Amino acid sequence: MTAPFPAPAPAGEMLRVSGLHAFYGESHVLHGVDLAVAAGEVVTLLGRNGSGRTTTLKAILGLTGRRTGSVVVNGRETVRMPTHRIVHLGVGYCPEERGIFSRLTAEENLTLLPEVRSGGMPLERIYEMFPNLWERRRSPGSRLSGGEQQMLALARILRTGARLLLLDEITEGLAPVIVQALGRAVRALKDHGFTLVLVEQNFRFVAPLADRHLLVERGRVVGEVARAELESRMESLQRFLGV
Amino acid sequence: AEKLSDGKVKLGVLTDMTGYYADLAGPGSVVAARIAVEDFGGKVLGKPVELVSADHQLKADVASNIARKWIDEGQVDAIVDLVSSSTAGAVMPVAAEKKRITLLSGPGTTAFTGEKCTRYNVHYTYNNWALANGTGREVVKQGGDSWFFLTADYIFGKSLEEDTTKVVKAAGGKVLGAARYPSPGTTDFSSYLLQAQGSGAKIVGLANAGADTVNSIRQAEEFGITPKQSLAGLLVFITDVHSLGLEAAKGMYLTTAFYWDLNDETRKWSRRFFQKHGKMPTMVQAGVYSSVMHYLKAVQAAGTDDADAVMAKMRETPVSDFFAKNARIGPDGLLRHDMYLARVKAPKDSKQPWDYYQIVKTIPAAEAFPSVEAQACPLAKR
Amino acid sequence: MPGRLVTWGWLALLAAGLAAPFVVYPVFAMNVLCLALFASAFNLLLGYTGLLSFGHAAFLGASAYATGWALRSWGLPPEVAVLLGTALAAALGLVFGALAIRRSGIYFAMITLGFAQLVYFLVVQLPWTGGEDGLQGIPRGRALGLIPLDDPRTAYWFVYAAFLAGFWLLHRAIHSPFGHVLRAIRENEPRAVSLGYDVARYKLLAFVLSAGVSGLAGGLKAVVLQFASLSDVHWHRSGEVVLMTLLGGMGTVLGPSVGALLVVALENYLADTGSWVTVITGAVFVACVVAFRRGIVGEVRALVRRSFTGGKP
Amino acid sequence: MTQALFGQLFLGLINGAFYALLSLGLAVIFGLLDVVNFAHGAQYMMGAFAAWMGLTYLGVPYGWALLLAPLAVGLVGMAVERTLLRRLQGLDPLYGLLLTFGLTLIAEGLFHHAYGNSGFAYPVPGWLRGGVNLGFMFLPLYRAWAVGLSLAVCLACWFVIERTKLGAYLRAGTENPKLLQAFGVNVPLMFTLTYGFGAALAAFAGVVAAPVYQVTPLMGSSVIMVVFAVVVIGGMGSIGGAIVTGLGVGLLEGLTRFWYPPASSVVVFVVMALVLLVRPAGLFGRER
Amino acid sequence: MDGETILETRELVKAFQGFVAVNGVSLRVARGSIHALIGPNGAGKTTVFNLLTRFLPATRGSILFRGEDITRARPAEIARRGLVRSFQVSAVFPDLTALENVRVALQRGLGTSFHFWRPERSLSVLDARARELLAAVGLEGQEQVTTVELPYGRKRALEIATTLALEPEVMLLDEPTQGMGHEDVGRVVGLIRQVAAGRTVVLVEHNLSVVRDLADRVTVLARGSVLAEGTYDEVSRDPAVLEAYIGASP
Ligand SMILES: Nc1ncnc2c1ncn2[C@@H]1O[C@H](COP(=O)(O)OP(=O)(O)OP(=O)(O)O)[C@@H](O)[C@H]1O
Ligand SMILES: Nc1ncnc2c1ncn2[C@@H]1O[C@H](COP(=O)(O)OP(=O)(O)OP(=O)(O)O)[C@@H](O)[C@H]1O
Ligand SMILES: [Mg+2]
Ligand SMILES: [Mg+2]
Repeated sequence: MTAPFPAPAPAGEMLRVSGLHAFYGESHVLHGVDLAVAAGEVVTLLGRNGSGRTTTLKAILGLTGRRTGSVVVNGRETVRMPTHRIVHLGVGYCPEERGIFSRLTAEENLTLLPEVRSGGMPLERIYEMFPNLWERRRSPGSRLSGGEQQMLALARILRTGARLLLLDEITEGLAPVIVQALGRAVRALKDHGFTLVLVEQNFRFVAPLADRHLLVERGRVVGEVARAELESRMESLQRFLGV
Repeated sequence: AEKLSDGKVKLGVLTDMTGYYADLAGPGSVVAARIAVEDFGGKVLGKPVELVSADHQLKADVASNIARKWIDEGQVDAIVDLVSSSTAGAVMPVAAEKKRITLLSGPGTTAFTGEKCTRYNVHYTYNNWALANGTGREVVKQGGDSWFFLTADYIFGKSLEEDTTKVVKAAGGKVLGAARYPSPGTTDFSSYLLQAQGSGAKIVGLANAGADTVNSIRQAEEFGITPKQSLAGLLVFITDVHSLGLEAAKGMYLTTAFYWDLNDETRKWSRRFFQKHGKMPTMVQAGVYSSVMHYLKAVQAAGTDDADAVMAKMRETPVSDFFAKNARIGPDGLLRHDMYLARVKAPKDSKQPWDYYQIVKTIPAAEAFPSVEAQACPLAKR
Repeated sequence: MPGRLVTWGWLALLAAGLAAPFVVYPVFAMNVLCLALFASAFNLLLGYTGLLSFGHAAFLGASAYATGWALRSWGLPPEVAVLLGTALAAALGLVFGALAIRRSGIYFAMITLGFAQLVYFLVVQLPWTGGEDGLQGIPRGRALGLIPLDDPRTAYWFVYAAFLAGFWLLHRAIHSPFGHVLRAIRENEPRAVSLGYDVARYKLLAFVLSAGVSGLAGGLKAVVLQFASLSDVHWHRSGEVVLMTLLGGMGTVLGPSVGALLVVALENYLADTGSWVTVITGAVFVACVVAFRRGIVGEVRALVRRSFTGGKP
Repeated sequence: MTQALFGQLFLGLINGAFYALLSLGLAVIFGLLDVVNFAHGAQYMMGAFAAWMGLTYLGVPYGWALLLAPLAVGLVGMAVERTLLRRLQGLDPLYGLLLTFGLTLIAEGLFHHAYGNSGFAYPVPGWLRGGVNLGFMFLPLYRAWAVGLSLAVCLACWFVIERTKLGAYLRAGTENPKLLQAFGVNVPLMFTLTYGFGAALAAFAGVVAAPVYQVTPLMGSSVIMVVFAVVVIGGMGSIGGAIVTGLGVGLLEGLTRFWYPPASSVVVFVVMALVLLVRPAGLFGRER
Repeated sequence: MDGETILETRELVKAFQGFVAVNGVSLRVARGSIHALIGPNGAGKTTVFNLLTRFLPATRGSILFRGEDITRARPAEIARRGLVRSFQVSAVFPDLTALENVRVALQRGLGTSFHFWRPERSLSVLDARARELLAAVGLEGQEQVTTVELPYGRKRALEIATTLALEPEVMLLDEPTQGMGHEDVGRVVGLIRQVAAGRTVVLVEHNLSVVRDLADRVTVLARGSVLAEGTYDEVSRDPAVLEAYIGASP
């Protein structure tokens, strides 16, 4: 039951995934994911735990064991590329478990990532945006609070100049105030023309931000809800999410 | 009517081809044996003489395995050289059990003609007793009356240390201690040299051979030991002096069975050897030649390669060639011949390449080697 | 696989073993048997417990020295001397095992290597081991106080009998209730723990068994070659046994013996070439690790299985 | 008495400097590639041989050898990583150990075949001949230089790894190579370079060691055993830990040589057993 | 709530190098109940399981099983006392057959596990019981299949059969339905309900319908602490839970 979705104009297309299968060792997790994201768009992947949203993001970057199908980033086919080359097409990834390097200080974490495109955010802007990080810049990554780690994970990909951001559960385990701050940050990114793919549990967080919601189940995209339809389809959406 | 078992005489040179003693024996020993076979005419009793060689890698077990294989499968009649006492000690009983002859040129352990003697063994070139008496006595006489040993920790080194200790004590000197290092395998002697230095002995006796000797002499110089204390190299070969250089080795006393520049005969043979091998022969290599020659003559004379008959003939006939004059093999298996006390020349006294030794004196056979009665060999008692 | 075929196969092997000294040089055949037993004992750990011990030469060598000493200095009959060596190796295994088991994987390998070096240096230093010279001139003695082992064939059958006993013990252990637990541990250690198995104690017993049988092999070797030497405790020997097991196929009953046969034959054949043995051994090692991890018997078994199950890997 | 003690301690320090340099390289490779590089000893030997061959055949002086020999061995290391080690990624790390063991045999055998076992003396360079009398011992200048140089390189490595951007990549890669690659770092290349660097470090130690010990095909395997014990004692926890443990073990050996020389070659393994009893993860190690 | 407490934790804390994964968790599991542990990823559920079975040592706090303190007991001993776990990623012995998998668990009861001299045959007395257990999870006919060859869902079933073989008093199941298809989920839910009769089950599960169907009681963990506890209906209405885990409806 693959739901059709309107194909945005290929000219402005940032990401197109078709027929993507992915495996972890012997377990087959993605069963043919199809999706497309236009430049400047904010799209979320919704689904229950274990439906394969994280895996979709990972598979786009080639981080799963094996993958087949097609992933076109910025007009380039990437299924055969090694991960680091894909990233250099302008992709930033904020992993689910944050991936802060604990043996590095906050600032080292921030400056670690190589620039993949010109036009990354300068360090000062980032510290302006996340003043907490400025205060803790000398602390080792492992000493940061969960919220600070989350900010750091987001902040460091802004420095790289990546225009397509894959963000996995960035509000996970964060206090509401910080979630609000993140909301503002994401909105700012959107205004700056970044393309975002968000994986979120926190529906309230993403609802006002996203242009489209893709529904993921058992390793497939099974439906789509545009922002305009949100009101009318809330009922079925909740059922889908098992709430 | 077979006079020769399996229709040929086969000799095996079992030596150290690549290790610490490769220079002083090794390929050079094989060359020497080959010249001997050629000189003999390549045939004995009308049958061909064959020569095989192998590398025992200084490992006793490897040596005994090769010997066993040679004897059981390869019909080898005599095994030659056997440099390094641990390999010789491993091969001798195997050979004796199967009635094959061993002709030791490389190893020095005195016990091979003492409590470890066998009926089928000839200890040909030198032994530790001769070295200890030659060098040890002379050094004490020159005033070196307190000793500390640097000893290669295996049968050869320990036996050399033991023999020299007796000589030093008998001559009125004293022994202050010994540092024994694992060999082969030690290349850094600094900590042992520091022990030697700490002992305050006048003489540091090097109970080792080959590359070990060269290294320890070099490092003694590096650590500033040599001008204050003197080294006594108990077993020094001409190849060692060659690689050390005269500057480092000058003035050292040593005892040797052979020097290429002794007389016309030795010079003639040595030049031939040099042409084939590119280095002057050591006493071990000269001994290999002489022992192979002596063996083949004995086979010829006995008219058979049967070990008992050949041994009897070898004992009966004196050795007389460029290597030894009128020397005899005792019932203990030891060939007693003259030895030479030599002193290493200073660079300015060296007139030509390989002109390294000045012969201080000739030690007559009876003085150079232990008497048959003094040997603990049961075969000698009867 | 048809059970009867397997039985006949075993019987044929048994007979071939019995007749071997008429065909090949008995000392060679005995050497193969000793190392085959050694590799099989090693395989109990690597193949069936998933532990890579990089210091197994310690057990082989220690027992060789002890056996040699008992034969030469105490004049014990060979079977008693060999059992003494075996017991010593097992005791050594208990001590080293108890310490090494505390770490796993790569650390376990390095620790066992470290202990083997300890044994090596002790053997080099101790006064009665003969240092570099090794323990030479060990008499073979009379088996059971009656049968002199001086004849190579008699000696061979003595070794063959001991080999069969050791091999049978290992085989039995692998297929015993204990062996089943070992395999479970190898395949999924946390799961075995969660099923209530005290994993460390099973590993330790396996280690002791393996060390003991390695000791048996070492003792026999001393009797065969009349010799105990530093090569038996050297780390090259520890590496060699890994190679034999890997080449023949780890985790297979016959693999280690096949590997031992090949390696000993190779070394024997190349003995006169000196250092080329080392180079070729190393190359075979690399090839096994990179391309050929199942080993000969493992590949054959996979082939047979594939043809029996009809193409399913 | 104390003279001899200081003397032996100083010699211990020299050995310790080499242990530190070697265990450092081992730790760097292990940290990033998860490979226990058994070939480290062989690479050390190859470094010494490269220097000796350079001098003998081409007249390359010591100073240049310090630079060129590590470079050459490093390149060989990179080729090995590219062609062989890479195929073992994702397998049990034991296979890495076995592979490098096989490579060690090949290297040792080849050098043994070509050059025999007795080894060669590498002459001390002219400007480092002689020595100073320290009162308790006569210290050859070269040995003092060897200690100083090794420690300097150790500290430089420590600094690079702990304090620079390059080191940050390394530390990050040690923690999570996959993720680092997801940030656009060419991790496979980093693996190759790191292995090459580790090999070069070993070769560097070999060049420094050449005039101290003999240049022999087996010089690596004797030292690598001790270095493994050092690693078990130290626990591969940290770069600093590797350096400190290496030096410590060297000193300990020196001390033993003073009190009871025959025990000096076993003491490190005894200490290893004791440390395992008390701290299975090693002094600086973390439980994994 | 009926039944006395069989398993209890008091102020359990686990810190990993400065990062506190479990922070003062006090749980009480009633005998004979099915108790679910839910919460966002990284909340510390698996870590709690690891602490309960001492795969990890607790930093602080204590664990009581049947009133006895087992905080310091060894993992294997805990299993022998009857507190047995399954794993989040499938935990089978891949190269053994299905039958052998179950037999490994049964074998401990024979007390011959150290007997390396006994033949394999001595284990065949267990085959009947092993077959029974396999049949109970729907694996009849697959006894001789090597486990690697089983599909994922079947492996989970096998794992449950193996766990059952130990006759545990308390079973800890970590995401038993993870990676299963619909029909498998249904089957496992049935199976859990069936085996829960007469014993206690603690369950970590993300599939809320499974939790709703099975759990008598639910504890919600978030960021290492207990956020809420109660029946499914109670917690699923708790605003804090909606916020932290279920994701509140607007
Ligand atoms: N490393 C892995 N090995 C094996 N299976 C995995 C692995 N990671 C994830 N899975 C499985 O893949 C499926 C999809 O997981 P994924 O993490 O993509 O889900 P998700 O939608 O992001 O859910 P959530 O993040 O809420 O858990 C799940 O069944 C999960 O168990
Ligand atoms: N060995 C460890 N070292 C450091 N941190 C750890 C370790 N094990 C777990 N953690 C951290 O502890 C936290 C809790 O992990 P845990 O596995 O218990 O989560 P969980 O609730 O089971 O999550 P999930 O639903 O994803 O399985 C996570 O942030 C994890 O990264
Ligand atoms: Mg996810
Ligand atoms: Mg979990």
